[in-house]
Amino acid sequence: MAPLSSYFAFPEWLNMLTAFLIGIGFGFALEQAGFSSSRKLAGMFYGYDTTVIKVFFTAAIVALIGSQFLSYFGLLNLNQVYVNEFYVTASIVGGVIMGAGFIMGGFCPGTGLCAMSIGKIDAMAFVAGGFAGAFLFTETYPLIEGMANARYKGPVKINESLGLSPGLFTLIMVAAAVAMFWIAELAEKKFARPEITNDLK
Amino acid sequence: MKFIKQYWPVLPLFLLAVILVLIRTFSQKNFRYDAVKWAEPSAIGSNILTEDQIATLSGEILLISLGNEAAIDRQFQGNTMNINPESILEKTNLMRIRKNNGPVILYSGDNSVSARVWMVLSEMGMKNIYILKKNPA
Amino acid sequence: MIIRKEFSVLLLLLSLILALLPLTANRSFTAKPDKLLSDVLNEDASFTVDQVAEFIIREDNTVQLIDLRLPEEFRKQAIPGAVNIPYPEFVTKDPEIWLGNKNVRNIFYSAGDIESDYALVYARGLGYDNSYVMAGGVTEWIRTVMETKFTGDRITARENALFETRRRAGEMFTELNNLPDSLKMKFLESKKFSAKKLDGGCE
Amino acid sequence: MNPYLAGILLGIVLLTAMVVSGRGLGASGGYKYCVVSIVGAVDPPHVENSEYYSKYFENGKKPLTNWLTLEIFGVVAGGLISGAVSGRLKLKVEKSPKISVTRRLIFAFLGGVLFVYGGQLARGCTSGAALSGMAVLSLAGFVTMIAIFGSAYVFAWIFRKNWI
Repeated sequence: MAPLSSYFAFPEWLNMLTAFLIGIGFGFALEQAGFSSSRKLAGMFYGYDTTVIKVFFTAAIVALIGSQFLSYFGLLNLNQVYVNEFYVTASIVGGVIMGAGFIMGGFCPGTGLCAMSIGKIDAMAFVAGGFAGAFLFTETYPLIEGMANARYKGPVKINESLGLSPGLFTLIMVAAAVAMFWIAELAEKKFARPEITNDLK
Repeated sequence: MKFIKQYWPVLPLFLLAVILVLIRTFSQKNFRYDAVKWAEPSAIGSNILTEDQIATLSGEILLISLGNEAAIDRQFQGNTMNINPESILEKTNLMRIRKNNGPVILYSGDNSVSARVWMVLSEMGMKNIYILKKNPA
Repeated sequence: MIIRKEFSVLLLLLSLILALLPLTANRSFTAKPDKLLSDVLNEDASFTVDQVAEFIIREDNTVQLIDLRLPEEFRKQAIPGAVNIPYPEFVTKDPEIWLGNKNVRNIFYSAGDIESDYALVYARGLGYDNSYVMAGGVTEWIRTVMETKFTGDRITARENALFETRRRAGEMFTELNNLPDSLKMKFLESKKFSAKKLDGGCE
Repeated sequence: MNPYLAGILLGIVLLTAMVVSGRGLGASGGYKYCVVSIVGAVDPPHVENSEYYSKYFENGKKPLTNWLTLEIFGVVAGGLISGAVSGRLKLKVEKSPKISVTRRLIFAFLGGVLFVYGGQLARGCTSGAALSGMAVLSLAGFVTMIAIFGSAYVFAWIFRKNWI
């Protein structure tokens, strides 16, 4: 049955409409999680607010568990769901650059848009920077093309490369996340900064 | 008890998931999970028998003639049934096939019908089903 | 109100179920068994070799012939316009690559019957209702299209048209299979499917 | 909102994207499509001569009517709705009291440049690669996630003053 867009051969306009609606849901969920505040996001790296870890892993796990159940019930064809392609060098180098961007800007591209929409001026600067970054990337792409395409591994799944069944890997990941939630709550107590967190409420 | 008291909101959701999974896994009326696995004998050809190979099978053999031709070899030792291919999924027929303790052999005047019926039954999770291949005339 | 401990226990329990399941990304049949059975036993699911011969000489592009035999057999004798997907490969991969285009009718054939019939049920079970078989396979094709000669002297217009179709389809078949190996390979390769690229990520 | 509840909501949105469109969420790609279409409108010859730009226009494609572009427009709308519902609509610069507004804005801008640049290099940012990738068990998603959060923890020491 699903993915619906390929099963029912969605016309272009319907694809665009669903993209917009999914975007609304995405923006709504991010804003409700409190991700429209850069100090809340940055709190994760100093331990005083670990909302990011909680929301991020909860979301990934809910989607992961949900998609696997749907696949087992024959409602979702996982072969037709996109799996990110693995370019080893680009993933690591890109990830490190993003890490620096995260701590400097205090947003990620999705949360930046969200914060901009509720009137955060620093988020507007971040989004403007994002456009500049995208422009810089398209202009410098010929220079970094070699690195961007180096060590291509294809759409590898982590459980396959470890030789585990998807269900077993999910269990391990959930166990790790549960431990992380627990540590996160301890950290929030240990590194508490009431002067900041009270400000954010 | 204390555990149940604390975690009661979790239990209904968990039980619902367990029940749905059990229904999906053991449903007799529907196709089973993983089409590739159930089609595998057809890919390696292990589901096809010639007349000579029948003698080597062990267990209670059930030979099903699909269609009206009484084309069953008189010398055949074992149970035989004549089922119209359209009605093979009727409850009584399915029960008979599932209960048979040994190989079930499909035979039709035309290999085509047995092959199609084989794939349907196999995807419903029935193992030990074979096609008797008609020798070319 | 969701509290960490309860939520953690729920996630752990649910993923425990998943860990016990034999999960693969493979699909399951989506059709209802009795509907599928009556569909595939229906005459409409089969084309005769003469109908297929018609499609070939008309170069009908709403029809895709799929040859389920092994590559060696396909290279030796292929029906014009067919693509080769060996049956064992057909049932172990996601058929979306081959059958994803809903605007064409896919007609399976094999050496005799059997494999094409499996493929018909398999494809229809997964929801590709645009799947059919060529009854009798290559054996029937050769027997009917290639080898039947008209004998006798009374001939109706309909018979005449039928024999004309067979003759022309037969000529195309002979022409293709008499090509030098390299040229023939080139022709057959040009009709191969390339894996559909999924859309996604941030590129 | 309770973070776990918000996480479930976000997870359901992600699952919906997988079920409806067969893909995960993304954000940095949307920035690029916007930029590409602006450049395409402003300087068409440049686009034609560049191998990288031209692939977004081949076969009459329009980068503005792309799944990711529409999705990020939706994100802005969704954030606005949520902000209005929760009464958080307010123009302000959020920063640590220890730094000036200018410094915060400069850092935000630089952060944006780096984030989207890295995101395009890694073919996905926190949403496109890390979140969506982890939900489909993609190895690339896990590696990117570790690289982002790992390096951010290291850099956090350097930029300590900006936040606390």
